[in-house]
Amino acid sequence: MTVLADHLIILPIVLPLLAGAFLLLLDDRRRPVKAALTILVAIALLVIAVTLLFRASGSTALAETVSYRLGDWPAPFGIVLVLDRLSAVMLVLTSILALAALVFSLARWHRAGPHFHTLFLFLLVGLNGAFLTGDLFNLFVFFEVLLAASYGLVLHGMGVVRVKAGLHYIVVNLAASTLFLIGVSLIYGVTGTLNMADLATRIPGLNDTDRMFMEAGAAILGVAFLVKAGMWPLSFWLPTAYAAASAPVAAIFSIMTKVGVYIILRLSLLLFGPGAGESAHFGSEVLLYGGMATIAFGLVGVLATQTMSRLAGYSVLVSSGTLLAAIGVGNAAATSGALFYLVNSTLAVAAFFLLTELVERGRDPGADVLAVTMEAFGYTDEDDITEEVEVGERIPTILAFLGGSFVACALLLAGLPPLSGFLAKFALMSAIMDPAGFGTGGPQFVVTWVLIALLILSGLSAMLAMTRIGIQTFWSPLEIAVPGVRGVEVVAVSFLLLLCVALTMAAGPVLDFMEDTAMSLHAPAAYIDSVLPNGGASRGATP
Amino acid sequence: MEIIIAVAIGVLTGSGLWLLLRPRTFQVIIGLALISYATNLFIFGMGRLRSNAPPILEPGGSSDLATLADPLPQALVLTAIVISFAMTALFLVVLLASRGLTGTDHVDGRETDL
Amino acid sequence: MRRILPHPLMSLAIFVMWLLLNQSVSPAALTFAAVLALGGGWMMTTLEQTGPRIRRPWTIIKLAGIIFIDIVHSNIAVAKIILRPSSRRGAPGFMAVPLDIRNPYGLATLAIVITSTPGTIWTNFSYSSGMLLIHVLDLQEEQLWIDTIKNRYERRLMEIFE
Amino acid sequence: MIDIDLALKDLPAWAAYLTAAMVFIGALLSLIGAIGLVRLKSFYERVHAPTLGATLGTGFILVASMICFTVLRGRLSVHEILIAVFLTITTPVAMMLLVRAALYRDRVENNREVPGAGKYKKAEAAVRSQAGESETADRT
Amino acid sequence: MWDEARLFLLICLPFLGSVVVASLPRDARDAACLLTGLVALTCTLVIASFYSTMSEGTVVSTTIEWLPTIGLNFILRLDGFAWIMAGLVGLIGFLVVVYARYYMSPEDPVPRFFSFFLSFFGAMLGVVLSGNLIQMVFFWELTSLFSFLLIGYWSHNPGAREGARMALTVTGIGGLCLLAGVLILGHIVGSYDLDKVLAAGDKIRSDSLYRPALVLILLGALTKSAQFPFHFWLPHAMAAPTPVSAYLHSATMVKVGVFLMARLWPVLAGTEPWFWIVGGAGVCTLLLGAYIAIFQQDLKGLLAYSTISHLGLITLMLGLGSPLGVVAAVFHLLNHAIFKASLFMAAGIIDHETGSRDLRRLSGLIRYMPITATLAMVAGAAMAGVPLLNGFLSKEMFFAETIVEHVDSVFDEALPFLAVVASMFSVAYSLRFILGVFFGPPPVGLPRKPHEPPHWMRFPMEFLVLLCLLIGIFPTFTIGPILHIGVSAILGDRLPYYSLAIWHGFNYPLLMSIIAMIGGILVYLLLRGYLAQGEEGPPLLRGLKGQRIFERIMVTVSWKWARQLEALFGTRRLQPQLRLLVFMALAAATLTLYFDGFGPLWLSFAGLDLHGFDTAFALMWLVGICCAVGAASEAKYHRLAALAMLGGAGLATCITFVWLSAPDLALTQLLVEIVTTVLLLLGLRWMPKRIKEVDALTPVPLNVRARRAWDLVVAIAAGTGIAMLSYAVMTQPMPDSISSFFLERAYSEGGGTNVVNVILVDFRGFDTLGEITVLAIVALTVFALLRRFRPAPESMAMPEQQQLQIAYDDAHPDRNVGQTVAEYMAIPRLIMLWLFPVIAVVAVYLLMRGHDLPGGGFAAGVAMSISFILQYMASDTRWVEDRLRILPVRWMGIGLLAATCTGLGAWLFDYPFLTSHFQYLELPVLGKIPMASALLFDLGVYSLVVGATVLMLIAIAHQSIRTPKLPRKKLAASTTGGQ
Amino acid sequence: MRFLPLPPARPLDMPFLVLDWSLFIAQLFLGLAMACAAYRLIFGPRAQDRILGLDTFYVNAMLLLLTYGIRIASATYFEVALIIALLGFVGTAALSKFLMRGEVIE
Ligand code: NA
Ligand code: NA
Repeated sequence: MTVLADHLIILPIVLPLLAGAFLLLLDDRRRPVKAALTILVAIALLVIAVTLLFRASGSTALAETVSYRLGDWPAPFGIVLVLDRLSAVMLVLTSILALAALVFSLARWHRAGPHFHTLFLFLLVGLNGAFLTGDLFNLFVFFEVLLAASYGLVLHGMGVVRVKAGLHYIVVNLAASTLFLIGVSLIYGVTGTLNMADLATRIPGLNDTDRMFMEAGAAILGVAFLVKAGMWPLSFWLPTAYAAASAPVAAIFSIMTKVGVYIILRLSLLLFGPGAGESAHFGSEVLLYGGMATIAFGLVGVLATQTMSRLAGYSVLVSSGTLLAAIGVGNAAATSGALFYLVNSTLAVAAFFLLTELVERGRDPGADVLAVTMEAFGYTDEDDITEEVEVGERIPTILAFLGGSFVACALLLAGLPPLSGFLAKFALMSAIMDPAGFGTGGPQFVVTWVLIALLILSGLSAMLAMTRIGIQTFWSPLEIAVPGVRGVEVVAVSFLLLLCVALTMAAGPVLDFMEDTAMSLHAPAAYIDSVLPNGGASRGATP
Repeated sequence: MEIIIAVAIGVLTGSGLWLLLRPRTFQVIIGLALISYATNLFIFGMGRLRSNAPPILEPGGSSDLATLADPLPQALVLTAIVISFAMTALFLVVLLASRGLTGTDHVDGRETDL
Repeated sequence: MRRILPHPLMSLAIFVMWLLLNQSVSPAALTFAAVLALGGGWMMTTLEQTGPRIRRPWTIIKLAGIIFIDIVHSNIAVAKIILRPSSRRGAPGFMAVPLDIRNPYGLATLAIVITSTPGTIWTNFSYSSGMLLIHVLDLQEEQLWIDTIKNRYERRLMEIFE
Repeated sequence: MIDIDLALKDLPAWAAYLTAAMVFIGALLSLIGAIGLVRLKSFYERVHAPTLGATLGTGFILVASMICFTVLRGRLSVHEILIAVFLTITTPVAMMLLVRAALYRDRVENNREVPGAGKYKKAEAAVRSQAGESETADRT
Repeated sequence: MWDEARLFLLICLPFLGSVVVASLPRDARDAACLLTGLVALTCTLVIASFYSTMSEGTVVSTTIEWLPTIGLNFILRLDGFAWIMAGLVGLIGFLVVVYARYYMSPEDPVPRFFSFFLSFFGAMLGVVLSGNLIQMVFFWELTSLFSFLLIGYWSHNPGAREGARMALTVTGIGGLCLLAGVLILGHIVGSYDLDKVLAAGDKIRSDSLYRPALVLILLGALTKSAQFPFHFWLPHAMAAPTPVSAYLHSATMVKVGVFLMARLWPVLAGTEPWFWIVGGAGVCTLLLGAYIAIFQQDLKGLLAYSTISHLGLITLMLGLGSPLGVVAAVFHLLNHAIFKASLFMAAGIIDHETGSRDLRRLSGLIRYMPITATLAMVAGAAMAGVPLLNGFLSKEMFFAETIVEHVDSVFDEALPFLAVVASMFSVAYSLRFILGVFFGPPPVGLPRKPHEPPHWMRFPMEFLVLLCLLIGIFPTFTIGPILHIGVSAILGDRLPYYSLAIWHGFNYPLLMSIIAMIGGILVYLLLRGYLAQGEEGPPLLRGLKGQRIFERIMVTVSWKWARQLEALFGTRRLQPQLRLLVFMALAAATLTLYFDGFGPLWLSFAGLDLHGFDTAFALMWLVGICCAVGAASEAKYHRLAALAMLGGAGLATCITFVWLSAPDLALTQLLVEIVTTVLLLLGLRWMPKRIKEVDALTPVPLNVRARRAWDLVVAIAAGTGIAMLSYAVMTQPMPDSISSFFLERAYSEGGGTNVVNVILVDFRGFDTLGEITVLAIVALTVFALLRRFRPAPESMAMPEQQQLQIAYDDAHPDRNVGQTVAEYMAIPRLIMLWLFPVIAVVAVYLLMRGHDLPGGGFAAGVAMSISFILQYMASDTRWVEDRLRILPVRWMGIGLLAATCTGLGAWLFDYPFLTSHFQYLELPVLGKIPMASALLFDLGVYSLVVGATVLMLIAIAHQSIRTPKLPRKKLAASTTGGQ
Repeated sequence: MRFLPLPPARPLDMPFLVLDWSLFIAQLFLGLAMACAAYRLIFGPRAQDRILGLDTFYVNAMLLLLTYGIRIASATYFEVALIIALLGFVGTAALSKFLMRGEVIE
């Protein structure tokens, strides 16, 4: 048992990998077995992730970074996995979404094509690997794992829309992967290492020439990450691809942009923190302004959208933009707010994607367009308001559930009370306004307020769009078809929404945790020490 | 030697990018392949160029970075080759599916541009 | 014997090939070569291929010598034509050669020989009519070519394979 | 002038001259073959040219390699034979497939230089009428 | 402790109640009502129980830590002002519940109604009791949300939907502005704690951010209180069930705005911006609301505009900035709630019992419902400001305040006159309400025969009218102490002297009242004829429909503009996206280099060193480059040519790897090259024909040419850029690399001499594991995609060549169908068959030696898969699959399991995942055999690569036999399988 | 491109020099041969010419590798040359079959 405890950190990668490989040996007709096994693995992953979270958040804030040396080779030569608070949070989030999406898929989606379970498990391999790895090239590999699985999953179920969207998604991400490779190799070419922590120790000592090329590499790498994170103007593929994906896939995709955000957060603080010498704060302005542009574009898209699924896609952009901007702000308070926001928005968007499928199941396709045209021409038939007519029709329980969930999602996405969306946004805004972050005068001042205005406007746009679509869907007599909803689907959506409720209730401790996380991210010495106990042993190859 | 490889990388990238920006899926796939050659050469070049020094150890021979080529970029390129092969296959099939379903080989699934 | 070594020729080829590849005749290499040789024969069996029966090894060696000489001659001839096109006496063209040989391995060998010889190339062979179509770079007299092919190659190949 | 490995200095003079000569001849033959590829007029002529490189050209260079390495290493280096064998077996396959395909294309395109040009005309008409039939069948 | 518990009860009880009520069955009308009533009553009593505490002037508060790190604690804070507001919310809430019990139809889902109602009730209490500004905003938005649900309760009615949406939109936007304002306030003060904020008035007013904070907060308050120009949403909210209107528009929702202004009055008021914004909005609303109210034909519409007007009055009082104004405002706030609630209830009863709310149809109802009529008349009189009723007292106070000078301006001078005019209007619409509905001839054509409502439906009204009277007649005993508690909580030591007496002697306010009274009657008499014509809407402003303007603006901004912006700043097309991506990458690298000075980049070119320049190598790359450019130019029309040239460029790359000491790479590159060619060719069969002559007929438009030129420029720039970059880095000295470790340890600890392979299977085996997973995923995806592949119609048919050849064979009696292909393939096929084991052996060779010499699992796997593919090429698919059962997915699963389990094996020895082990095995005859776990890992790689590659290629190949081939049946005797 | 450092004073060694020159010229020839092959590959005119060009390109590339192997006195080139010899035809065969049958695998 102690052995297992030591190796627990690798299980989030190895377990789904083994399970996925094993499923390949089973015939596709034994889908129930596959489904059961996959769900079991998802549950196990959740348990493991939570355990790891507890381990990472031990009593001392900084000492609990755990590193795992693959193949028993010392860092920075071998590949290391690093578990800290941030990666633990991401693991937990991933397994939550995975569980919800998988349970949801039991209703019908897992039958929509071959090898769904394997692809899904491999996606988890990629996600967990990307969150855990401490090596830049290994990160590339896990990115490719998760992207490849996502290509498969985005196309799961086929159809014209999926294939068209999938084609764009694939091409854009292939191009981005190329940039990733160029960036990583350029960095290796001038620093001689791939280990992130080792890189952090080497950067301050680089000469001007090497620094120049290292930064160029980081810039190219940054573009690749920003494509995945969905920063404007690199994000036009995103709403289309996410909207086209089947519901459970889109739900788990809501963490995919967060991988980009995660790695930007990780690397910008590890490599370009205040200790990075001349490279300190490299690119933070790009993140700030790019994030703001992304919020602006996302909110415009939310308003302009005609379908719920596209709306959800644009919400992803808004949340990405918000996170990028918060990282660009660059203080620990903003980071902790951003982390809280990250958890909240990921859960909310995932729930919304699942819900979208349930709601749109019962609608006629033109209804969304109608929502706007009705608004445009308004109603003058107030004479109709007579007592006789004003008797509520019987709303079946399903519709009540869908309506309630819709309202919850709307509140979460718009950042309105009483759910955690409001708290997340508030935490973020109060951190951004904190004088310690931005100072009070000069252009920074304007930026602060523009950012806050954007955050508020994005909430507003979500509110307007959700009201528009919600009224059309749930209140309009045109929409009488009540969709058939399976129990597992209800369970999945409720699970995610209840977690948001729990997040609201336990906002205090969660935010405290995030604050500790942010502090440790802003002071990466502990991370580096954990990976390189001998303090950058790479100087001399002989340990 | 470096200048030859640099020019090769440049031309492969340029040709690949030109194709990547074209509207036909087949052009795009050829473009991606060319870009992947360029990328592989680029990664490879980051370990510096060296002739007649493959990182294969010989008994009693040296095992020093000063006399042998850098093995790490080679390993990275190997991974990159595999992945780009896989992606080429995937993209090919997706473009076939797209062509089958939309009736066109335009990247947008409809004829919007020449 | 047939069951263990369904394709002795193939197995032999693989055995030699393995030793050549590894440039070694160590016990380990020999053992492994033997294992692979058996495996190779088995692989051929899955493809339901009947192997050739080869007779007259002396003819084989003689044929090989003839082919080698022909190839050298042809190399020189074709090189001349390339460097001085005016030296060419005939014109390029297709011609048909009636063949008697029907053994697939014999035909395959003939195809390789004809194609490997510069100046001639195997184009098509029809089993039903027994006519071989070849293209010749320097076609002067068709009968000369027919005689060459039939007498120098086909006859010997039929001896070996049929 | 190029840099060549200093280990080749250990080669005895005869081996060095032999290697040099064989490499030179092999390369020259290949070049002649390749020139033929450019110079000769029609495809069916051109297709003969590269055979020079694939047969004797390769042969010379392989023998050069065998001599060089056998002498240099002091033990028999014959694995080059495999290259020769493989090349001899595989190149004709490719050429046969290619020439026959070219012949078919020329016949279909009614290219007068090839025998049987235009013999697919009847077949073409048959295919066209069949396609027309199936189209009308689809419509009804 | 007891105080705190009671405060918690106040907040929790409504929400708990709401949940309980929501879970009742839909027809549990009485239970829902009873429960709701009990909750409301309990809350009211709890509030009342604070009377003594409040009258002492104490502030009761309690804090729960929620998000202490960011200054958001849950603070419940009850002071005098909050107390009277809470009392109002509770009391009128209770009365409305009683009323609603009789009002709501049994067919409605009543529990849902009461559930929303209780939530709204709780949210209201939350706003009032908030001791933290963010918390207040939190509840504020909740009131918007629940009012939305209440207004839209009859959601099948389009008016209700639109009304609800408008209310939510306007108040929601306001709420977000408020949030921003509060954030600024908190930023200035350093805390969101209400006590701290209230104590920091001077600091706030002198801060440079005061104005933006003020504007934002007022936007919140004015939208919520339906103040001009945001008043338009309120009349549309009348689509709600009448109890909702009675509650929302008398005591709660709209009062929240003025509550907030009063709450923050000590810190925000008293400045010019405050005066102008609040006063201006107030006076405009006061006049406009009253004016429009006169001309309403809908009973509830009249009351709605009257509400707007009265709220304008309160706002104006607050805006004036004097303490006495605050007193008047709070006093009127209470009075208005009382009479307006009863009037709404009256309207609801009339509507309920007659079936109409149209003033044009209603008439002479006093005959049928005398008690209701009397009650309504008293309430109406209170609204008009008739003496001895509560409305009169606050209006007097208002008049008194208008004649005091505040800010020296024309506006201030005109204020008394405006006040009188507004009062006249108020009298006029009150008269219209009473005279129009209850007097005159008996009504004709009403949907129902009017009669008195059930007694308990009337009871709330009776209670409220009684309050009107009591306050109006005995102000000092009834409302006096309460008002005192409220205003002293706001004003503290700035509390002015005021008197609640009915009679203050003959003074200006009295004169103004008399003028207003007489003027109002005159206005009514003058307009009676006009009103009888029954035209909807007020003269002059009829065309101006706030709702229409709002909708147009909303649609324009939130839809049209948004779509235009989305189209302008985004695209759904791929090429622009890729252009952007390339451009961004180029810009990112260039700018970084630019900011770092570019210097070293130039330096590296200054020392351009041609030593070691290899002519043959350069020549080879010249060819490679030509191939690349050729592929780029031919890829559109000559795909096969492009493919061949791509192969040329690939071969150049491959040779480069050999040349530059990377034999493993060269091997892999070459093998992959071959497979890729076959793969793309397999795909080519399904691509559309693209013929230059047909395609390029039309002249290329100028914009397309421009785009191509731009693409060319970008491509060349990026190419040049990366060439320079790579040259510069390659000529830099090598940094101290981690690679030396690998070279040193590969043999001693990794057990292999091929360092690249040792890195792949050992040092960085984890990468390889991921990489083969990618391959597996892609193969599965390809397989999944192709399972449902549908070719385009024109590709469905057999390729033209095959059709022709079959037709040719068919047309010649001496030929069998399929003979052409049989002859074509006969000899190549035989050779390819024989190559099958040969290639397999080469694959084994590559696999076995990989650890020490170039080779390895990947190269071996690809080679092996080529041997399979060659069989498919040689014979046809069916023939091969009849003989070779390749189960690629099985190969993949086993390979992946083998690789992973090899890694897991290390656990048995308590080493981390993928720790390798190797040793020499002494065997009798064979001697020392190296046994490395890495070989096992490589075997897994091999198995997976074979499976994945074969799966992909075969899945594509299978499409050909899946599609219906018309003449396939003729091929029954096809001889591809042998001669 | 860094070769083993040359000894400062290089004795005039005739066989070595001849070998050196011969390898240089041979590689140049092969490079030119590749250029010729590439000419057909790029300019066709017909598909069969391009395929023929590609095949020739492959063979010449293999020869270039063989000469390179002699030049560096190392056998690391061998596997690549072997694979070209064994599998280089697969591409040509596939392309040819595509021309003939419109399909590589039937
Ligand atoms: Na020939
Ligand atoms: Na009337």
